[in-house]
Amino acid sequence: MAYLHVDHVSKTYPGVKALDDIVLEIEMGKVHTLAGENGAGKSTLVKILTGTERPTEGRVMIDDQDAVHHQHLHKSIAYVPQEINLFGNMTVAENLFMPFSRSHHGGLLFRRRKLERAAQPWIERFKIAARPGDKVRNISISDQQLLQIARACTNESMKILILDEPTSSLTETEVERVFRVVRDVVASGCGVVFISHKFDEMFAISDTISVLRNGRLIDTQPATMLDDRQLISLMSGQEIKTDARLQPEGSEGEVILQVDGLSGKGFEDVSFNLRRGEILGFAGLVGAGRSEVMQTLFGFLPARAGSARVEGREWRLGDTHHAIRNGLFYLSEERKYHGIFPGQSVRRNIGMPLFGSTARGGVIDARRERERVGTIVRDYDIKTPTLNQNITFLSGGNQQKAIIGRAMACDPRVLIFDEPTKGIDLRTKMEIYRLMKALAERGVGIILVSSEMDELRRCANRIITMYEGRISGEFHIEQASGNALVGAIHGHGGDGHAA
Amino acid sequence: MLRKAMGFMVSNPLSGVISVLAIIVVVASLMSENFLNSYNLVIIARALAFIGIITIAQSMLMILGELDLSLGAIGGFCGVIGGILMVRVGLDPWLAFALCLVIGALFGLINGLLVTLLRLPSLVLTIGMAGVYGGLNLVITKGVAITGIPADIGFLGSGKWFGLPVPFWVMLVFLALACFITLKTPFGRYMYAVGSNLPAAQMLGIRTDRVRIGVFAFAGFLAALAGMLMVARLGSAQPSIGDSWVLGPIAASVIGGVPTTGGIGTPLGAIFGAAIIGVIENIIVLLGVSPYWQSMVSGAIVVIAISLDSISRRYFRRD
Amino acid sequence: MLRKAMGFMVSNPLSGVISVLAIIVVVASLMSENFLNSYNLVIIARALAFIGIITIAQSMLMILGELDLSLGAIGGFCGVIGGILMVRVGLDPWLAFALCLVIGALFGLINGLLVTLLRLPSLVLTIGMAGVYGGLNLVITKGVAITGIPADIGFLGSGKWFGLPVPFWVMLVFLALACFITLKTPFGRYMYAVGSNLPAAQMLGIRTDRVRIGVFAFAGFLAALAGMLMVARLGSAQPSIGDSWVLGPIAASVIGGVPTTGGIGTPLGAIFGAAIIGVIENIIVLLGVSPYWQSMVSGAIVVIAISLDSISRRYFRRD
Amino acid sequence: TGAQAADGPGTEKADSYRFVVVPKVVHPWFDKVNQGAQQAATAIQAQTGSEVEIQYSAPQSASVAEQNEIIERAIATRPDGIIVDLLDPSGNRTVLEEAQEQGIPITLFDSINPEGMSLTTIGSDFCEQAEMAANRLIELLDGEGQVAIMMGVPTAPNHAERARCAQAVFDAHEGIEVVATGVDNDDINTAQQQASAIMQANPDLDGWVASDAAGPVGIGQAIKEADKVGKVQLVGLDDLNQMLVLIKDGVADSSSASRPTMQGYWSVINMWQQATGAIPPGHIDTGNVMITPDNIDTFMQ
Ligand SMILES: Nc1ncnc2c1ncn2[C@@H]1O[C@H](COP(=O)(O)OP(=O)(O)OP(=O)(O)O)[C@@H](O)[C@H]1O
Ligand SMILES: Nc1ncnc2c1ncn2[C@@H]1O[C@H](COP(=O)(O)OP(=O)(O)OP(=O)(O)O)[C@@H](O)[C@H]1O
Ligand SMILES: [Mg+2]
Ligand SMILES: [Mg+2]
Repeated sequence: MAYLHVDHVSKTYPGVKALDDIVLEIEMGKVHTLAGENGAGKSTLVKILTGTERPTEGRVMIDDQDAVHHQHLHKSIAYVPQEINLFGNMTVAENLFMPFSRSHHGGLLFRRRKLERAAQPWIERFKIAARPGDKVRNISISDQQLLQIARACTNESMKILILDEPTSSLTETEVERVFRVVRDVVASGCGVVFISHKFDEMFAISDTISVLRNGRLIDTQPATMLDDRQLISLMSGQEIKTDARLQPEGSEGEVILQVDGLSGKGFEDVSFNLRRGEILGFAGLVGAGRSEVMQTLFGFLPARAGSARVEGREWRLGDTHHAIRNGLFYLSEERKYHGIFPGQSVRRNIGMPLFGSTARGGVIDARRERERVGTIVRDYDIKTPTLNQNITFLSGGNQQKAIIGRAMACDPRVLIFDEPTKGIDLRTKMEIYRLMKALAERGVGIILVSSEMDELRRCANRIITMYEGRISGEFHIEQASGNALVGAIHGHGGDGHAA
Repeated sequence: MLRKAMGFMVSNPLSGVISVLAIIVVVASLMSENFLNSYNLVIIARALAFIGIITIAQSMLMILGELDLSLGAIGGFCGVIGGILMVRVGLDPWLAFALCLVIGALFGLINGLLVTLLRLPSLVLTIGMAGVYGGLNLVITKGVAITGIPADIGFLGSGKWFGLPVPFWVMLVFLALACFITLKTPFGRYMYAVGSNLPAAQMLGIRTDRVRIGVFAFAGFLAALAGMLMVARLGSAQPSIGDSWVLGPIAASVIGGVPTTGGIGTPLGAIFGAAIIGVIENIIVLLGVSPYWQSMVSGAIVVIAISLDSISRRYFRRD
Repeated sequence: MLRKAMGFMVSNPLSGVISVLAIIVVVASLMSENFLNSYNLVIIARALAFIGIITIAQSMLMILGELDLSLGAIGGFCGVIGGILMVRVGLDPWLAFALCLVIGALFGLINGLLVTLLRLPSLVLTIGMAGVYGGLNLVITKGVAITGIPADIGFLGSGKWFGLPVPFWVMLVFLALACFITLKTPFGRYMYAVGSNLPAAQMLGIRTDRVRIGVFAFAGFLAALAGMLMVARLGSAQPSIGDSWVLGPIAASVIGGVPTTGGIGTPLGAIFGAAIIGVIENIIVLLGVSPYWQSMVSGAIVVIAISLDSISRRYFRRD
Repeated sequence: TGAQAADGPGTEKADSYRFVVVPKVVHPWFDKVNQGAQQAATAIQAQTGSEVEIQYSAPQSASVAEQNEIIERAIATRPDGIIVDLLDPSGNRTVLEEAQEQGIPITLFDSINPEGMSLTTIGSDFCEQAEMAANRLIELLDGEGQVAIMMGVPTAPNHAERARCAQAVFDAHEGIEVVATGVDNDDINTAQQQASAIMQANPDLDGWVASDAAGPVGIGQAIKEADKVGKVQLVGLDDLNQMLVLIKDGVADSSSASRPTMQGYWSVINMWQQATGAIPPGHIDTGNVMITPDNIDTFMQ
């Protein structure tokens, strides 16, 4: 008997039918995966299950009772949201157990020591690289992600655990850690709802897979009955080729970016070259310092030492305006904090760096702006009812597409992608890969920072590995299949210098 | 049906504040036959002119997510400086006027530099700077007004043009300019970007410091303008000019749809907010409400106005 | 070496403000031999007591990311209500005192309810509510002080205990209570959670509304306490009590490490901030600084204090 | 001559009059002015049968701009006369001229005419009031000692004038030395803190005068708290009820008070006289009084 029952649920937002007559059963002791493209309605469904949103029509039955009338039932549903939602100024232990009454640390007094002692086993179980007393804003994003999952699991009345894209900022090792926990949870008799855009993960963990498309439930199948191709066509309604290698041709152009001995926050003595027309991959464990290198190069973080040259000319560090004006664009992995302008329309969000072509004599030409933004929205297939929609209400993946479209529209000469496909569905991923390839072949130098080995192997001409703030190896793509690359990422062996 | 109509209305972010203003005007004209009389409308327009200029300045800062509590002090201080330049130094009044606007912009610039370069919270910084500018004002004037402002510029304060006070026209011009800047120029878009997500704006290569400093300077300029117009109006440079320009414009901006958290709203909305407060203060006096009740009534109005706004937004979701 | 020592020092978030206070005290005692004299310290302690109680209240609200600009008005109004209850109604002074604290908490509660239920921005709401409470105060008193407060409670305002003024002890007790609440109870941790990330706190099932309403009510209680202590001290219920309790405590809190954006800092730090302002205002008068310079000097001090804090934090990163 | 007298100055009669009283700011002192105005209204009504309405309209803060707005709004209601205490003659001037253009008569109280205008002024001399207090203090100290002056709001002209006049009196006396000046911004609490610190810095201080009504109340509290009652003399200003209590308790010696009720009374009488067509006087002096323990009971309510 299903513990959780979604009974003809629909959800309408102004201008969007996010969910359309969904019927679904979540069973205990099983992992139920929700698959679907960006904006299919996965997060919306999950929010209705957790009670953060109310359905426009239909009901959610928990334990055979209508959850709208019995709000307390939602307590048995633990939830890890898609976006990181922690208290940056508070400690790991506090974040783990808040609210304290739920985790038996309530009472009159708040006992820091006791709480931190209680946090230790959780930290170990999830292998979070932090002490219980560390402030959350000082720990890495991946640790924050793990902490969120750990926090959900501390809910003792948990019957269902919902994970909305928990793995989007994790590397394979860390994903394995999450999976171990998921298996534990399932073994203890709870049900798990899992969302991801990565197929291997879905097949590795799921018992059942439900596919959503444009707010409608397309199919629910046991995982063993599906394969990649079927799943893709269910999700997108069309055939998509996924196995193509997408390295740009003609990556032997002249050096466009040369970095010498760059040092900054969290990394030391980083030197490398980027050629015109190539995609240079940066591999490493999360926290290896790749983002910091790129942000320093871009001018967002201060450099301590070192220099860079772009097209042979000395590069000014520490000035993002200069960087963008001179064709170096950086796309942050943190969409929420570094990407979108919440509360502003899609048009304003995308139009922000385009005034070079949409403003004349210091005045914005509304018509031209609408045209340009409209083109970008169409080209990147950004799902939004109108250009004036508040970007906050777009699904996570569509926000990401908007940001990528915006960057590409700026005609960069060097483009740094930091985890560009985080949270992006497969079809769009392929589009982004193809776009990267096309850009590179038009003579743009591209740096691709990614935690997905598959992505790097598929797209990059060359891969540089980083370990604890230093470059630990460099590989041509032909050599990148072996163990040496993985070794270099983990900081041992792999002195496979080839370039 | 009604719900739908209302829903449509509130889909324009300004319709809420405009309808509140309209209702208040109708009620006011029913309550006092003096209200719609042309002299009274001129009075309202004139009062709105001064507070309105400050409201424009404050709302632009609030779009950035900043506040400047020293705008009143800047206005008063610049007025006094202008008085000194005209009366004691004997400078040409027009030159002195222009010079004061530059000085005001400079004071605003100082606030902006401190906020951006030292990364100070503008609320507290400008509490301090209000003490500094207001204190310097006292030091220079010893609290005594500077009289004998040349009549040449009196026109700017007391004159009329097409039946409306000159300061009101000045306010309208700068309102138009502010709306143009915020809505039609890249700079304005950058303002919203900064107010909505500062790090993201930096990531797009927007010179966020310049944007913020620029708006602070413009706000200082506007404060000095209001101060100088008031000097022209009074015919004397009162050290206390601007003392009451601190909280009202902030409340007006919020009523008009510019939250203190930044990123949304327009100076136009803020001016409607200021008009609501202005009309209410006018009608209170016209009706002969006891002075003891006035502060309570205007406080309650602010509370009611923002509550209505919040409630209406909750029921007719406006995005 | 020095850098390291300094770095260590600033790793404790309070050491910055404590060192600034220490430096100021040392300089002050070198500049005036009267400064460290016991009577003067009593004066400072007494002044700090009243503004300190409000600072505790304001800093707790600021940890939540809220502000209450009506605390001064609540203090003044509750003082007047207390005076009326004692003098006109003839209630037992202690009972009246207690009743006023309850009324103050009620006013705070009203602010809290409006902020949370109607989702109003507290800055503007409380600008309005300051008008309401202050206005009611005027309506009731017509600006005339209520004299003849029974001498029984005079001790609370003017008495001493172990050489220090009673209000100062009261302030210390509530400071300890506030620190206990914020640092040692789950409720206090929820305060930081709310200030640090409100949506996240809501999602976790923390009753964020209750937390915020609770702190608003406590702040109202403290404001009433300060008001009643002032009534006890003056022996009369002055309607203008609290007028000068608005901006100082906010500045003090920021100086003491509680930003207006919420989520960090402690009431203890805020009290040190208030002490800095208090000592400076005292030494200015002791040194016979011209009255015209005083507002400029105290404004400049606020600016310098927050600038030093920001600079030191930039150089010795404190997390 | 009888017919001639009937058309002469002061013979017009109306059934009702409405006068607006605009003080500097909402403050108890002006309530007394209002009381006096109401008394005069009742008196006129009793004597002539004409209805007299007094409308009291006060700025919420002491700012010229705000006061101008209040006067403008008063003009908009077209009253039979406006009675004003000017915050700043030069700053108020434009509005007063506007009122005259609209044919609305004006009487000033507690303030002086703006340059070039000749409206009736009613009130007493601030300078005289401050001099009375200063002289009383000198008397108390037998012409010898250290004194301090508490300023009110530095931007308020009457406060500034009182401080100046008191200073001048002290300067004229050999034995008297002004050792400190405080500033209280018309706030009792600030006055108390300033007075405490000043007495601390000047342990030999012998006496105080103040230039606003809140000042002496705060100074009195500070004297009590410093245990210096009797050792430090205080001559207060005006007649706030706390001031009277201080005198009763012996903390303050006396207070130099203007007479607000009288000012209100004569302002209305003058306004009414003008409305009847009588020629207004240039100035009516309502005088100051010294409140001492001997006559205090007549001031207590
Ligand atoms: N608050 C909202 N207001 C308006 N539209 C919304 C809101 N929340 C979601 N939507 C819309 O509902 C649709 C479904 O969004 P949802 O976030 O559920 O997608 P998703 O399947 O989780 O996608 P992703 O994989 O990108 O996270 C999208 O078109 C989105 O724009
Ligand atoms: N204290 C912080 N404040 C703001 N941003 C931070 C902070 N710590 C980390 N970040 C940002 O979080 C992102 C991820 O950091 P994290 O430490 O997880 O990985 P990383 O150092 O970027 O390593 P890699 O990119 O190799 O995975 C980066 O964009 C980094 O700038
Ligand atoms: Mg989603
Ligand atoms: Mg990274």
